[in-house]
Amino acid sequence: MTLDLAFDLVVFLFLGSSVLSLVRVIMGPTSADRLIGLNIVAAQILAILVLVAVKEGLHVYLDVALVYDIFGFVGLLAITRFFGKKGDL
Amino acid sequence: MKKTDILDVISRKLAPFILLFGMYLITYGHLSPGGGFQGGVVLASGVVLLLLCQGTDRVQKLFPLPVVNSAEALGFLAFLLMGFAGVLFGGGFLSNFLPVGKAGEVPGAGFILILNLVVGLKVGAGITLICFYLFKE
Amino acid sequence: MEWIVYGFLFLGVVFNLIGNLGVLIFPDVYTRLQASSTCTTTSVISVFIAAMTAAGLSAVTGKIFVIALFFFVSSPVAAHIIARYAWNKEIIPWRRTGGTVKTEEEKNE
Amino acid sequence: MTETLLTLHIVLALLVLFSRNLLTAVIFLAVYSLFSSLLFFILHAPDVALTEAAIGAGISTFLYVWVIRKTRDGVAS
Amino acid sequence: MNVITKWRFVRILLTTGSLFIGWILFSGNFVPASLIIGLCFSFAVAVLTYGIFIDEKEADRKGLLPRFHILFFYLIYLLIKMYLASFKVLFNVVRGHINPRVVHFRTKLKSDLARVILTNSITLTPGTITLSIDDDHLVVHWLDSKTTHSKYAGLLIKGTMEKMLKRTFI
Repeated sequence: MTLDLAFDLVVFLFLGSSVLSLVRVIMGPTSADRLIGLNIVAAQILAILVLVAVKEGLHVYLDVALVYDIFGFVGLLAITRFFGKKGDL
Repeated sequence: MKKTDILDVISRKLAPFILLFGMYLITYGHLSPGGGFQGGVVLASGVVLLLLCQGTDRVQKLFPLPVVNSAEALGFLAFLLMGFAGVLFGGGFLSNFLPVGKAGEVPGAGFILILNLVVGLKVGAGITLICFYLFKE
Repeated sequence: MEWIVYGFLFLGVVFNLIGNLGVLIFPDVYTRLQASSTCTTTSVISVFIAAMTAAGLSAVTGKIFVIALFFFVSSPVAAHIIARYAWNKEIIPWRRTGGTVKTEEEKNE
Repeated sequence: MTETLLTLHIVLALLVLFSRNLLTAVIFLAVYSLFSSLLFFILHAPDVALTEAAIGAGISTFLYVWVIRKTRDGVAS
Repeated sequence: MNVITKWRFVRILLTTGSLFIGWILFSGNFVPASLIIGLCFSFAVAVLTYGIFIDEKEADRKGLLPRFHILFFYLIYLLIKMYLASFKVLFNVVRGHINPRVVHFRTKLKSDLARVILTNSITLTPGTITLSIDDDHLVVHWLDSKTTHSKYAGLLIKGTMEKMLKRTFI
């Protein structure tokens, strides 16, 4: 079992589990549940990006992962900021 | 004693690094993924993070509205000037007239680096302006 | 050295699956958030450690370190802002003995 | 892997179209653009993936959410 | 030279230094041209944002810079504790036995940064999430709670972390 094969396997498992966590996004009763699903999907895809970049050996691809991290955070913050109570948060 | 707010402290410590990362994306645009447009958007996202966490007043003090407005106009003007300088010195619109160095180095790109900087200024100021006007309500 | 990579990858996959399972089966927002924040953060951090070990000491390691640092800061803050969003919407936490009371938003959907 | 992602795109786009609540639609759109960015990354187009992550997940979410809140305030109250 | 001006220079210098370390980590090489460009950009960003990176009121605080060796040990301690906590939550998920409660307690830390690090550590470690923080009063949601008494709950949750943070940030 080589390292590349293990990385491929982990990438597939993470993709499958991110599809699994889409279930929570689709059927979550409140909007907070959907935000939890969004957060989890963002984290798993971040892990996939890093694994693919290390497997290909291209360190310039890692910029994409950092931008991805920043914008997942900012988008989540915008949603909670605008739909929370006025004044606080 | 003033109230402790997590988002306030986190945005204060994180926003300068996001701005610097936008600068990095603009500067290394010709060597790695990124460039003027993407770097400009990251710059704007740093300002948006501050805007969401600290309120309009403190951010307007740091980045005053007239300054951002004129920076956006200045970016457009500079882009046009660069293009016509290409017509004057080299072949056509936006053609390179600066000396080109070795491939794979930062200042070796000649024209592209300055063009990326101008585009980054323009895009960052533009998106920041959109968010300012929207957030003012 | 390779066995460290395999071990951390295995830990990452196990935590990820259990975290997803927890998000699916737990009864209310706060408990789901517990499972998601703790297990998913640990799984992603273990994947980062595995990737850093596999890449060796180079520019790649530094950049993954930056990404891991940013994730280490931003993930608990994201969990906290979701929790505060739910807390401000007055969603009542689930208790072991009593049932939950339905909130306005839950009734609407 | 590409086929899985393309199927997910279709499913998520249909969900965005047919969801009744506007906030739910925005969250689906954010998830859609995250998966779209992953697709571009796997097809070796990091520039496009960068733009998609920046514009789709960050700025356009901001704009949509702002507009929805503004209209809801105007109509409901 | 006025003392306020001096403090402003110190702040700009500190911000430039920490941003320049960030630039080296971003770019990942030591080519002189890149370093010079990075220094210029970090100085420009520092001049723009020194007022929010280090607040003006933090001048009277002795522990402006944390003690880095204790902070390093704290990070390692947090990482180990995070893994143990994840195993705990894992068994909770598998067995399906949970007992969630909301507890309140107070913290003794004074500095803003130390409080934020404490809340983030609480969110990361065993099944606890900070719901809201109001000055020194924390509201924590606790999966699988053992007690509802506020002082014992505080001792069980904060534990060693508060002591180490108190030594780090004075």
